[in-house]
Amino acid sequence: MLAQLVDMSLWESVVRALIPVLLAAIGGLICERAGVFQISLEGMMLAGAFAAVAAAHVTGSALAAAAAAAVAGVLLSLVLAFGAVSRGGNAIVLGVAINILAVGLTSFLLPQLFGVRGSFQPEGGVRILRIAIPGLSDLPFIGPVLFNLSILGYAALLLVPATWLFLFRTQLGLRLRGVGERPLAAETLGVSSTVYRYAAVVASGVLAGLAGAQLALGNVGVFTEGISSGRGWIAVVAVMLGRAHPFGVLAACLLFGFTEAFGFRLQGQGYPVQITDALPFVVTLVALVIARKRFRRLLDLTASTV
Amino acid sequence: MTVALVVAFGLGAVVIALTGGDPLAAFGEMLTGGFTGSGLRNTLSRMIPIVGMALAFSLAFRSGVLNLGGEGQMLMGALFGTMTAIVLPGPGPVVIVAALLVGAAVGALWALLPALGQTKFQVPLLITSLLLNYVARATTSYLVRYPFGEPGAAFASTVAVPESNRIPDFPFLGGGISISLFFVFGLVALLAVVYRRSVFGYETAMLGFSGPFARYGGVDVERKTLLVMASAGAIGGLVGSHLVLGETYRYIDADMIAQTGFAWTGLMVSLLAANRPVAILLAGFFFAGLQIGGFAMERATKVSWQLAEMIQALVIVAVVSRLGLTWRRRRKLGEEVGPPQPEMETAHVGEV
Amino acid sequence: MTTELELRGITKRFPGVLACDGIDLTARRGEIHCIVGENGAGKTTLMSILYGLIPPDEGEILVRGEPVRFHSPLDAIRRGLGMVHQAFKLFPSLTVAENVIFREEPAKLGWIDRKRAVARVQELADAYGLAVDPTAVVEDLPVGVLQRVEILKALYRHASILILDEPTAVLTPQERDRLFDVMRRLRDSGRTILFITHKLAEVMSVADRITVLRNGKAVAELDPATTTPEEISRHMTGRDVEPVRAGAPTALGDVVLSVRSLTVRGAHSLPVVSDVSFDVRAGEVVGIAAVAGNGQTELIEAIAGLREIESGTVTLAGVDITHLDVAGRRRAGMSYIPEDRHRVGTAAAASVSENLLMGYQRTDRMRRGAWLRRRAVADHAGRLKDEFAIKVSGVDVAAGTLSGGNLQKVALAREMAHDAPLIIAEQPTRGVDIGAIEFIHTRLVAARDRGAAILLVSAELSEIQSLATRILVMFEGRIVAELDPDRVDEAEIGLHMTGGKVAGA
Amino acid sequence: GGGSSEETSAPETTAAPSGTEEDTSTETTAAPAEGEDEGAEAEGGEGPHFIYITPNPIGENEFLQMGETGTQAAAERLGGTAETFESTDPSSSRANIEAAVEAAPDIIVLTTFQLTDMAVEFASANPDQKFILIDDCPPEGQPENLYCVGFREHEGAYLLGIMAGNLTETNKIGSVVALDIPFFHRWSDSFYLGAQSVNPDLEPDTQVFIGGDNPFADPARAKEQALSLAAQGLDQIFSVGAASDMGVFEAAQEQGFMTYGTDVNNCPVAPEYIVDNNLKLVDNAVQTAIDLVMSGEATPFTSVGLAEGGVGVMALDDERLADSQCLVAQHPDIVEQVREAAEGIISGEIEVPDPLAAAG
Ligand SMILES: Nc1ncnc2c1ncn2[C@@H]1O[C@H](COP(=O)(O)OP(=O)(O)OP(=O)(O)O)[C@@H](O)[C@H]1O
Ligand SMILES: Nc1ncnc2c1ncn2[C@@H]1O[C@H](COP(=O)(O)OP(=O)(O)OP(=O)(O)O)[C@@H](O)[C@H]1O
Ligand SMILES: [Mg+2]
Ligand SMILES: [Mg+2]
Repeated sequence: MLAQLVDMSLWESVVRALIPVLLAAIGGLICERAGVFQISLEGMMLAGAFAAVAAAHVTGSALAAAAAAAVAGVLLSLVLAFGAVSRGGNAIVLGVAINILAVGLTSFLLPQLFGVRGSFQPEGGVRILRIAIPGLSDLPFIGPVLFNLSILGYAALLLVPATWLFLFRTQLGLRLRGVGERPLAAETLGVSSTVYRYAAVVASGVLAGLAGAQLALGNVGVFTEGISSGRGWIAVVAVMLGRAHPFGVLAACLLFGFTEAFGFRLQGQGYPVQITDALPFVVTLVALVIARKRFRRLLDLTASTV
Repeated sequence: MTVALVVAFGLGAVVIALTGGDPLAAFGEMLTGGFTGSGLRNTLSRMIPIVGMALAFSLAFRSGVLNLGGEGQMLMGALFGTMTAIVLPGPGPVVIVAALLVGAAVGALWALLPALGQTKFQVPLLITSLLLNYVARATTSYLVRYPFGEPGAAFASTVAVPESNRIPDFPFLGGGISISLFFVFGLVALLAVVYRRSVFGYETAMLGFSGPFARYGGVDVERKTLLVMASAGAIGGLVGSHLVLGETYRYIDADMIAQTGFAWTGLMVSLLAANRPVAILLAGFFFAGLQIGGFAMERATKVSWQLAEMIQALVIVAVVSRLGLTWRRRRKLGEEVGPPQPEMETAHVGEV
Repeated sequence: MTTELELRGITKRFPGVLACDGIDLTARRGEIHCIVGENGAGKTTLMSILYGLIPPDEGEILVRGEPVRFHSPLDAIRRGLGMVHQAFKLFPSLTVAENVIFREEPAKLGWIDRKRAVARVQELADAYGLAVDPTAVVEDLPVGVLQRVEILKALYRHASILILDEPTAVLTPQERDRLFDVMRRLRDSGRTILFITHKLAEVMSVADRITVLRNGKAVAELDPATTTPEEISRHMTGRDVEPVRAGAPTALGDVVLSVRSLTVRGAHSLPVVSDVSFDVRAGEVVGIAAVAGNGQTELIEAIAGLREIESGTVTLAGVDITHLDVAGRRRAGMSYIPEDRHRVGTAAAASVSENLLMGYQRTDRMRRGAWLRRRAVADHAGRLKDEFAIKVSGVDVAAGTLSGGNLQKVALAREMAHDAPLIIAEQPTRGVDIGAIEFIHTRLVAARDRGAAILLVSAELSEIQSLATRILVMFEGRIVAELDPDRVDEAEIGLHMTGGKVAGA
Repeated sequence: GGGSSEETSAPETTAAPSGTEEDTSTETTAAPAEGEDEGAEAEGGEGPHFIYITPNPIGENEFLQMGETGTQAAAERLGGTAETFESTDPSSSRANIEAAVEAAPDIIVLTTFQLTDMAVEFASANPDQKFILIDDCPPEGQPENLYCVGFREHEGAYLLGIMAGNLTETNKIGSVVALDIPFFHRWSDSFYLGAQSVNPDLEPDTQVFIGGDNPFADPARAKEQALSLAAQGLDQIFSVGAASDMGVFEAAQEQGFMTYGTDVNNCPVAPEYIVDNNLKLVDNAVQTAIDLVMSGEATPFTSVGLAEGGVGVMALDDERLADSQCLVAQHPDIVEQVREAAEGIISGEIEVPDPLAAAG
């Protein structure tokens, strides 16, 4: 039965479902490394999805759509950066408020701008470009799974090692980690924690915005109210579970994507949806208990947020 | 605070004006709709879950226990409280008390799961409590769909709680306000005194300030974590039970999950009020009024309720960002709370 | 010699405190300039202003004759200043090399040249005799090494003016002597060193010049060749300070603390305390001498209930406390002045009054049933503030605003106030001024004389020698010697501490 | 009831593919446009006044949208005014109903099961106020001033099943459904039943539920679920997920299976792949109910199905089918078979069991 459940289309599904979450989670991990607790990914993703579809409708260009999504994410991220970094406000409260703001704003603007409710498809069916890499996409198994993705899909996967290199091999990455771990120490060496934190939060805005674009114009081709559907929260969990390490976060996203897609299959076998819905979370909880080595950093970081 | 409100409403006004509405009329409706007449009654009624959940969060947060699981605690408590009120025979008042106790107990047990995870397995409660919200959704959903569900109902829901087993409304107030409000006021007073004057309040506050310090002083950190979580979960369970026994009289799956919005509103209210019970009461009243007023505004002026929601979010952002304080004062404030702190006086790493 | 640095009329006010009051100070190229003063005199504040961390309210800074305004430490670094902070400013999860090169990384196009970084740090360390492993992760290192890392950071940035804020407070005598060698070498290479310490012996041995601060004012500039420790301390305190001579204990009482075959495991489940047994009797002070990292910290934590005991027993006033929690041990009669006053001994965000209550909130004096006796708590705090001369405007102020020494007094006052049968004092005078040292020593002796059993751990051998009735030396987790303080000198204790006598004996 | 819908001749009634600006959108209702007109009407204030109250934000929910459309259309036709109060949760629903009762319109229109308890409560407390409850009815204790309108959605779904039973090549069919609640089994169970009636070789039914945080508007999740069904060899997939349906339609386009929509005509979204839709003409039903209540002819419970024209499929009407872009139009034989079945259902010859009643 397992062989029948774990087929190639399952893996394709895992990778597709993974990409928006991964994009947002990378943004989240950068923030966490910079010492900002980022739980507004959900709202920024939603705003990004809306902006992408709106821009695609107006300009007919996928590039413009992606740019608009990034801008929308950045605008919301600036609210967090200003409140939490410049004004020392509580990042959890700001994050929750931003999520509410995004829901209100997108459902308010949808009828205002496009005269429709609920869902909206951009004119001309604009989509984020999907590229089958010649040669590679024909490889058995991994070809369709890994080499037939949208541009943002490749970007998300490449961002994992890129983020790792950035954090652990570059000057800026070192300083970012320093700021996140001991802001005062960084200040005494002339590294402004404000600048780095702003940069990190804005980066998460870009990535979560793009995650929204991928969701609304990559995975499908439509905006629906609340289309982010909790994926931003999953990204938050992935950051925690992966302990803000790029490969750890990727693994967490994979675990999550896999259990979710596997759950769909189980439903097809007659298991109740309420059980398969809980599956990813239960598996994550179990994974947490098994991989419970050192969450000190997280405890430290979050202890200062309340 | 005032500046924050002006900024938030100012932004809201711009949006209303841009979409062709009359901001003054809209806000007028919002205020009269939220804080007068039957709107006031609805506001008071809506305050119950908001303040209740905020109190639950305050208990945890001021002790440095990062409980994000209010939603799940509320759902689990609500379902089991409801089932008790449905199946338990006996005189109404007895059944109600029993149902509330069961709701509180189940909420507490659900909250103890992440607490035990942290104290026994060192898995941060922050993550597990958040994850358990989803598990609670699925679990309640399953239970109310299958074993606890009303046969033949179109939705996944329990049967209605028998009339005798419902939490009554205040007499003479025009109806609609459950006497739970009375208990919320009581809880505010109780916690205000406990936080300021009791050994428990002192010890948990110290735990919130510094875990190693509290441990050093003989505070049983693990036990306190469990106790705090259980109490927070119990309050969450009570709030959930109230929402059914005192308001909707039947646990409807989709409806209850929509009600979990109260958990997040409560979380914000608690943090905005710096976890102080009386401030929570005031902030909770204000937010409840904004929400009820938002619907009134839509009814009267066609400005959509989403806008009210946005204004609420903006108020929070403005307040949290302390827009009322000047830059100078804020800087000083920062210096006061952030003195030349030891970053690493000793290198040994203690257990958390 | 040319003037390297000049401060003119530096003034800084905090709410309710005038931390610096028109301070003038001149330092020349190639000198070690000591700055001394009581706790809260304003030393750290002055240095923070100089390093650009906080802006002065008034006053002027001249570097090599040129007026400067520092808006951030970066400006100060660019002018050749380097600072080793009283509280270390290191990144625990980063390596030594990463900590040193931070913000001045050797790099190509943004990519850190990690080989070169390690090599540069190693070179620098070798050049100044600062033994460190550049690839070690900072959180695994003992404090003495961290100190060296801090100095390397400044040297790496070509600091010509080096500020050292109480660098010796956490060092063993050996480490301190090596630091002084480094400082002299740096001075000889033309650098200016501003050195803050509370230990007058150190001042006398390394200073070229001395500035004394008192209550935010510079009250004297002295030449070590022509001054005496007594004169310095008179300037600091405005009175004469006599070192405390413990005097012979009257009579030893019963055994209060009894430790038998205690074994404790550390981070990597290696035994850090092995089979340790000793007694402390009423009316005696038992000193534990050890080089940092030889198990004394873990031993104390195990006795205090903060660390799991692997095997063995601990008995306090006849009660087996091996398996009791902290509260139980406190009830049995333990009080404990911890080494880490910032993280463990106090809570920065809590008020002074709340800090003074901790550990005693469940005594009948402080509570009635579930409720605190608020009057008793307030009176208690007020009394201790006065009795221990804690310099703070009121007991409702957050403890985090207190100066290092005053914070130590808070922890001390709390633990001394309850006449507990056993007092564990871990580095009780670290970072406190000589007046306060005198005060603390007097209190400890008084406690001993009223019949308390005192277990003293100190890196300050002179402190142990003057206070202890017996000295236990720990090396690699074991007690390797028991010495009589009247019959040994520092050198001999030092030899035991480094394991020298074990091989010989 | 069917007749009255013809009379209204509102061009935007959802049964016809909309010719308005948003061709690509599934949002074929013209609610916003009417909302604008409505402002002007409000000034008149001569005719009757209706208030429509939803338990959830209307947003993605086509069903709730159509209720609004119907109420608005009735008001327009009768020269009166209509208002909509959207709620987000039970306590805001209560606030909205209270406000509506205070405003004392001619009729308060409430929708869905979630408002049933409150409908009973408020109707009992306000005997002079007339209420219509759509899509549910209290099992007992129905006050006289509360009129229910229910739909027999299963009849339409059964007809779609007949198409699927004919068209399947793999003999594997199933549904992607928003939530696992008894109500939605009216669609999914009846779909399979219809297919079984024409195809004895069918493999067992496969139903998956979207669930998650946002079951009615998570097209990405719905799409993955549809793809997983396709990977198992299903070639006829019924999509019962409101705005999530878009994901299923996309999956159909990518994998080449056939799919079926709900409530309105979705065929233009994916003309080659959407066979037909289970129409639920809530707007018509609401208008009919309002007419009946206004004229005093209403009965406590009105059930609308194929016979009353409250439920249907595109294939039933030549004119509709012609420009529907539905795939079923290319199979005249199936269309014929479906129409015969519809007649059989209307005449009572074929009995389509109500899964809800069966569960009870
Ligand atoms: N951020 C601050 N807010 C308020 N008061 C402060 C702050 N920083 C220092 N002070 C006060 O200023 C005075 C000088 O403190 P400073 O830290 O400079 O003393 P110090 O001479 O370094 O003492 P120690 O020897 O104990 O380290 C003290 O009274 C201290 O409480
Ligand atoms: N001053 C004291 N002297 C003796 N025993 C004490 C004292 N304080 C507390 N205890 C004991 O410690 C235990 C806990 O005390 P108590 O019931 O007062 O605390 P609590 O407030 O319930 O604590 P927690 O909040 O940890 O449950 C009891 O067994 C009590 O007898
Ligand atoms: Mg107790
Ligand atoms: Mg100092």
